[in-house]
Amino acid sequence: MRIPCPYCGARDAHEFAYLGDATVTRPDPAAPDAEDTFFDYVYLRDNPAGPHSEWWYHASGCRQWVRVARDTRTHAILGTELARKPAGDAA
Amino acid sequence: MSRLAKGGLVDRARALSFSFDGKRYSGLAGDTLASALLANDVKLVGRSFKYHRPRGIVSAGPEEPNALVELRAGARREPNTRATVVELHDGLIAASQNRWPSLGFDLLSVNGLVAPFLGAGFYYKTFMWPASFWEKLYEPVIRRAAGLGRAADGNDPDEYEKANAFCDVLVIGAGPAGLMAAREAARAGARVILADEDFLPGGRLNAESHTVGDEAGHAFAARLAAELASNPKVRIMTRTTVFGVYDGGTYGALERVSDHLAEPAPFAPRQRLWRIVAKRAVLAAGATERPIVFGGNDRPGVMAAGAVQAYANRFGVAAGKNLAVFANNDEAWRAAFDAAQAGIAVSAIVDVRETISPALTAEAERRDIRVIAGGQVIGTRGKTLSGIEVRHGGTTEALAIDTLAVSGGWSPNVHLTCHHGGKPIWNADIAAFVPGATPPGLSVAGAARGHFSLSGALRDGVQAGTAAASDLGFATATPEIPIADDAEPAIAAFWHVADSKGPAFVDPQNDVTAKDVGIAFKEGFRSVELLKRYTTLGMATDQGKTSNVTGLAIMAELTGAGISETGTTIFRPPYTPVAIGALAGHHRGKDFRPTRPTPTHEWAAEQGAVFVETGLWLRAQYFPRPGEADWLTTVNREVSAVRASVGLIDVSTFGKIDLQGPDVGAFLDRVYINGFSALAVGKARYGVMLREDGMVMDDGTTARLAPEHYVMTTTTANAAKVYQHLEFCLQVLWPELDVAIASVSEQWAQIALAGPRSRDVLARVVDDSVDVSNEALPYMGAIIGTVMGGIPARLFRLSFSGELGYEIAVPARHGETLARALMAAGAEFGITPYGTEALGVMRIEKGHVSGNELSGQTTARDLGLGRMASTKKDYVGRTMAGRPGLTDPERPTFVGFKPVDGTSRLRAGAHFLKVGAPADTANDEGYMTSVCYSPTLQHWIGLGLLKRGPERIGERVRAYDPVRGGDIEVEVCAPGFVDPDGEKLRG
Amino acid sequence: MRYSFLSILKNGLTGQSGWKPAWRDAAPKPSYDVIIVGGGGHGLATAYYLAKVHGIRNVAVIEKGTIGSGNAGRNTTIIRSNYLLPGNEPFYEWSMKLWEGLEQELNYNAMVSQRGVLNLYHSDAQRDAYARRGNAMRLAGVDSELLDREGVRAMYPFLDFDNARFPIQGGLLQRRGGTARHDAVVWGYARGADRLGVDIVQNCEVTGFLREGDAIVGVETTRGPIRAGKVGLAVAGSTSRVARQAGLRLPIESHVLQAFVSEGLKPLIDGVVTFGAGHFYISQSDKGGLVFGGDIDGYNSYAQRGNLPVIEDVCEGGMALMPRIGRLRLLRHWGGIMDMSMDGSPIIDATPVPGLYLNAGWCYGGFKATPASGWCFAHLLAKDEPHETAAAMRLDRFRTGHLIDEKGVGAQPNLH
Amino acid sequence: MTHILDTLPLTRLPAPGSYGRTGAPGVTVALREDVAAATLVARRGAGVRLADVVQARFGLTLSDGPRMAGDDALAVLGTGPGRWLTLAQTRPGLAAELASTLDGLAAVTDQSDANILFEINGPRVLDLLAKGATIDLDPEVFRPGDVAVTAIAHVGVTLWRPGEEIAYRALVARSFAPAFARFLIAGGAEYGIGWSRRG
Repeated sequence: MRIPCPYCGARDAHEFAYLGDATVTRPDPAAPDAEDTFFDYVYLRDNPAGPHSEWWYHASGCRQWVRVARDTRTHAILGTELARKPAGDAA
Repeated sequence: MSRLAKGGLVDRARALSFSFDGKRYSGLAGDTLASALLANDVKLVGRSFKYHRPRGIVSAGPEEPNALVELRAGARREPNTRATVVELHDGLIAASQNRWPSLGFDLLSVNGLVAPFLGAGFYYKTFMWPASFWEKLYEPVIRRAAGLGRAADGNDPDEYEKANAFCDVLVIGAGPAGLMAAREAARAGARVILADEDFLPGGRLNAESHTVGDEAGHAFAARLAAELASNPKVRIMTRTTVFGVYDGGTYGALERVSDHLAEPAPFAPRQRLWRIVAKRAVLAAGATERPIVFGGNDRPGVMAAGAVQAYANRFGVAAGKNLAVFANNDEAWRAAFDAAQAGIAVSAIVDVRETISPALTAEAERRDIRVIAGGQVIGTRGKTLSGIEVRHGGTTEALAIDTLAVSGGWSPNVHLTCHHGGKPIWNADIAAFVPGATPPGLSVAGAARGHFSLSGALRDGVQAGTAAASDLGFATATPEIPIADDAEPAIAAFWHVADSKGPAFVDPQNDVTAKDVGIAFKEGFRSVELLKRYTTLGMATDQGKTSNVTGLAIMAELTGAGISETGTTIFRPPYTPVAIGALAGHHRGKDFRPTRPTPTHEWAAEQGAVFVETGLWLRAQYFPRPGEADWLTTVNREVSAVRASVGLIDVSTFGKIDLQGPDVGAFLDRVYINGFSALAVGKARYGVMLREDGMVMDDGTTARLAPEHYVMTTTTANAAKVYQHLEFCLQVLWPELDVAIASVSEQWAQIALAGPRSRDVLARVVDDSVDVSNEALPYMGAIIGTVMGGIPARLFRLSFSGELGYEIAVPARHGETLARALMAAGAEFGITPYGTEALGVMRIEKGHVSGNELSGQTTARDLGLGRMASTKKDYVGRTMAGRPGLTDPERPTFVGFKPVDGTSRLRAGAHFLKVGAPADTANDEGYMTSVCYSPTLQHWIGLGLLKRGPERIGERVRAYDPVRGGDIEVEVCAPGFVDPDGEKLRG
Repeated sequence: MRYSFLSILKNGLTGQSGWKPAWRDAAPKPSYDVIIVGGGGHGLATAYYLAKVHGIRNVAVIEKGTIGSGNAGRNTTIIRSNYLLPGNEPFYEWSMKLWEGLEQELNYNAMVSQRGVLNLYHSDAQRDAYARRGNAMRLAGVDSELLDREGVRAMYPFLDFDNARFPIQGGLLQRRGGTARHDAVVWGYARGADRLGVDIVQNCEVTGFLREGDAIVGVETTRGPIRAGKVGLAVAGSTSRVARQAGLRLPIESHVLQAFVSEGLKPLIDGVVTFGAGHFYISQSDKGGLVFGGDIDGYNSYAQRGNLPVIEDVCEGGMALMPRIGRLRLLRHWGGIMDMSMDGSPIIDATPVPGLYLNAGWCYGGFKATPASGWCFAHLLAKDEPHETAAAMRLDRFRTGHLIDEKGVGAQPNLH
Repeated sequence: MTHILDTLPLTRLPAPGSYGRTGAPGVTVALREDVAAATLVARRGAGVRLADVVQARFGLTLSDGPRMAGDDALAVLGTGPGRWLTLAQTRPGLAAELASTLDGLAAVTDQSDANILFEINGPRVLDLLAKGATIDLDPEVFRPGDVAVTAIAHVGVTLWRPGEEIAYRALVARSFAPAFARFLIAGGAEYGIGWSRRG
């Protein structure tokens, strides 16, 4: 599998470490229902058969977390983007 | 000798000597082992898997089911090697396999006598009584009888390597379609790789007798290959099998670099695994000839028609002296004509079809070959073939022949198209499965797509090559399509001579007969997948290349469903078997994984260190001295020396992460359970970080070197994991934080100095400007300075041992110098290098948690670190750590242990039981995580996790260790055995 | 028909003409007491034990393809009960006990072969971890032995003891572990269930659930609606897909695990050996093929195939452990879709949806669990309470924190 | 036959000399340990100003991709978004100089001891690198000035092509350097390797 790293270009997947579902967002720890929302965040997954948004870390490359859209039925990569915009883009 | 007087693409000037089953023979350069054996009239070459029936050479390619040999000998022995693809070399040694005592007389062929009872699935129905007999009696017998060849006798002496290639267009197969595809893509300017499993490009052009334009087929192939070879953008890879299609246009290929030699040349690998990344690929892998199933069809001498043709045309070998053909298609007639042309007597062409092209019958007549239209072979005879029985027109007739060339038609080599789950589609017109959905970027051309004629293959190859190139944006010219002298061959689907004599083999290697397919049908194993699994059809080393379609066609006849509806099993990679060594490359032995030496490795080696693998690192484990009886003596000495005076150890393997920016403090507050934003500059603090699920991930000290500059240490094991976690937090969770991190693990060598005299030693290596007094560098202090005359250093007053201690970091190239300087400075104090064992002893004596406790199954509370957790802030893992299962007071919690009798040895991994309670899971109260012999206390001590441990100080529990015969009583105690109040640290 | 020496003899003499279908290819009835979704080993075993142990025979097993075409036919056939944690160990030991009597129970030779499972260790810490596990096994009444280096050498002298990057120090041996013929387990349970009246309905895919209020009262299928008192899911690999139709979101990800088989060989490796310094384990089938595997590929997948890096990683491990296999050839590799749960352990539990029961999350260890999984799921379905050996395998344990995390890697399925 | 790997050290860099096939070496490798290095990470929102200052003070253009600028005297390599590696052969105080110049614009971390630099040349250099690098190094694809942070034979490598010549530099973490050397020699033995150390 070749993942087009937004910074490095196409690289074999073995250069990356996989984390998983990128659709979940760390909830507000101060919210009253934090235990429920954290449970969802940490444990529950849509696990779709089809397009999946997921985190890959380019461990052997630019060390960026990359959000990869990938079809779990075919392994086709549908798109990639960096988790964080480069610092050069003035905030 | 059956070598023809002339012809063939062999080098008649280069004779090669080889042996088979100990007997010496001679072949020619350009031979395969199979062609050389046939040239020497060796027809019996192997025994079948189950019934040990005698078998001969069937094919001339990778589909060979029968002619499997053990190639080479000793540590280089390669079992199950197909003689049909082994390139002959001088001195080649081969032996038949799966026979005892000899190939000609195999005692296990008695299995054949009981064959009527050993039908498909019989194993599942018997050998069950009594139950205990399976492992003891039945299974060993089955295991010995099964299998084929024997593994090598020793470790593989040859090397393998891996390599990567990139191209625009990968063409798989250098037959007519492949050569044309490669030519067109290359002419358009694409980077092309043309790979072929054979050592000679050309494919069937070399085996048949067609002309292209006015050129002989093989000459045309050679000319085209030469043209391609001269193009710098083309790489021709012969002896290279593309075996698998993986994701992203990655193809696995095996190059047999040295298999055509007795042994690899110096510095050359035996084989090379290629990962080829191609934007487009053209599969031009040709087709494989199928048999027709009839009684006695496994007798040596029954061959594929195309193979007989290949042996005659390419190798100049007569597969027999007297030939008949049994076929259902036109192609086989050409094989018969080529054989006749080569001088082999052709007795008859038996074709199941009543109606045959007049052109063919005329040609047969011209060559004086008898034609039996509408005929079927119903039996064979001879140990090696001596005759066949033919049924035609209501009569049967015996023909005395020694070779029967069989053709049931051709199956496109669709294998690679299936590797992404594509299902082949039945094409009734050509009686073959053709590619269905193909992997992205892969197209198919030529016979692999069902275009069996040479003209069709050439045209298809041109089109595929052009399309691939233009798809990638290369400008393509109007292609020129060479003209060949043939048309698409006709075929009438025919699989199985239903009422023939004797066992009729569908899968000859696994001894699956037509009758076995019938049993599967009767018992309900009717889907192709169940048929395969129940009968083992197609699961032999040939992966069913010749048998799958025939088997499922017979099943389709039984069920009455069409072949199309029955479908086929899909082929899985690899296309042909691949040596495991090739997939490993150099990564075996010491090179399985990189070895990371510490900055002081050479120094430690000089000191006589014994090293231990710590992840990829090699660390000094202990430093034995002459006369020391065992490792424990050494470790005791090292510990005592540190506690009495001073010692040093390289701790460079800890992960070290530089953190800079205005938000570092806030960031660390979120990743550690305790606070860091308020840490004073020049101070260090111990921190614990959790995973988001609330379990402890790692611990270590982090120092604040400047207001916006911290340096974190991690455990050796978790260095990469923590760095990745921090990047996740910064890039994904809190991208707004202005924090830059950089690993400095390799930049800094770090040496720990421990013991009451450590300050004295340190004072002698720091430069004058650096004050290391208790006031200037107090416990948990961190300062920047220079050592050894201007070498920059970071000095931390930390202690893992419980003694007065420091860690000194210097740029890594100076690490060894620092070790030597410390040794010199500490000489008068008897400074002692110590290793990871002594380090471990001292941390257990001190009651620190370490890797054994940070198991990923423990919470901060479990480890007695719960009070460190801030209640005033959020941090990773805080919310989930509050779940009832993680805060249950019954959870095993960190405490110390000592043997009640004061002498017994403790063992990590022992479980704790209440004294007097039965030894069962219900009474399991925790386990010992770490133990050591404490030279300070003069007895064994341990750390562990015990239910409600801290409430049970002074209580006795059983430390139960049945796997090592241990069962002793231990006393629960506080985890700090030495200097529990930390006075030494602060002194 | 019963299999015996006599039946084989008779059929041998009559040209194998007397065999009957091993199970009926049933058409679905309108309604059942229990529907099991999934005709793999677990589903078939569940149906068998429902009928055999609990007398519930009005049962259908519904399979979208042919039985045994999922992970039951795509594993490396290992059976063992060498688990660490009390939430797992009694369950797997119960499974082992069922394996030990399975063939006589089913009158089907599944080639259960207890030739030993040996897990190698290469460091003191690993030894201690195996000691902890071996002792936990003993506490649960399970056999375990901690071997030293020489003990390992005596069993497998050809491992790399002399030039290894990570020298072998010893191993944890469970002699009762071994292998079983995976397809035969499926067929044996199918035949057994069929003989007790269970309908095995193939080529019947569940497309939805029939509901009455909150409760599930049956399934919609490609062969029409089928009503049921209870519906049990045993569709590991597809659990999330099927459960979503019932509105459930689960602590499960689907991952691909590759498996490998070599060409057939004369006996080389007697039992199961697991490398402790890399991802590699191996055994040899009765047909002679080396059956081996390693780590999961590590990314969500439903594709039933993996990629080269893991193939290479596995073979590197193989060559590091036993360098004489270099010239042996990989014959086939394939991928199965694993239900990777968030703590690496399975779930056998009722769901929050009345009428719907879950058997899932088997990670890469489902094969060995087949008998106990069926037994315990049948128990749950029949009695609406967990079997004692599966009581910890609850669905709500992730919320409460009563995790069963053997490896200690937390909520990251690809690391389990 | 003893393989060449069995003759190489595991924990040290190999001694200078010739390895593998005799005759003119197909690949030459020169090791340098005298190169100052520092990582440069732009502060949030300071990327543009950082580029301006680097341009003004050092005459180098910070690339926003995996490209290098400069030469042996001072080079800056893009290794990640907002992240560069600076290398200098004759500036032992590189990190300090950068830190003071770029204060507030970038985090500077001295890495002068973290890595070993391998200069890899010779007619078979691409054949050798192809045995480890899973990136396309075709000279028309991997152009002069291109940089790749990648992994070769389980070793992390920063690889770049300094100029038109088909020649490469590889920066490897100090503790992994012996393993990388083993990769180079094992793979290059069939071409003959000339091995030297500089600096």
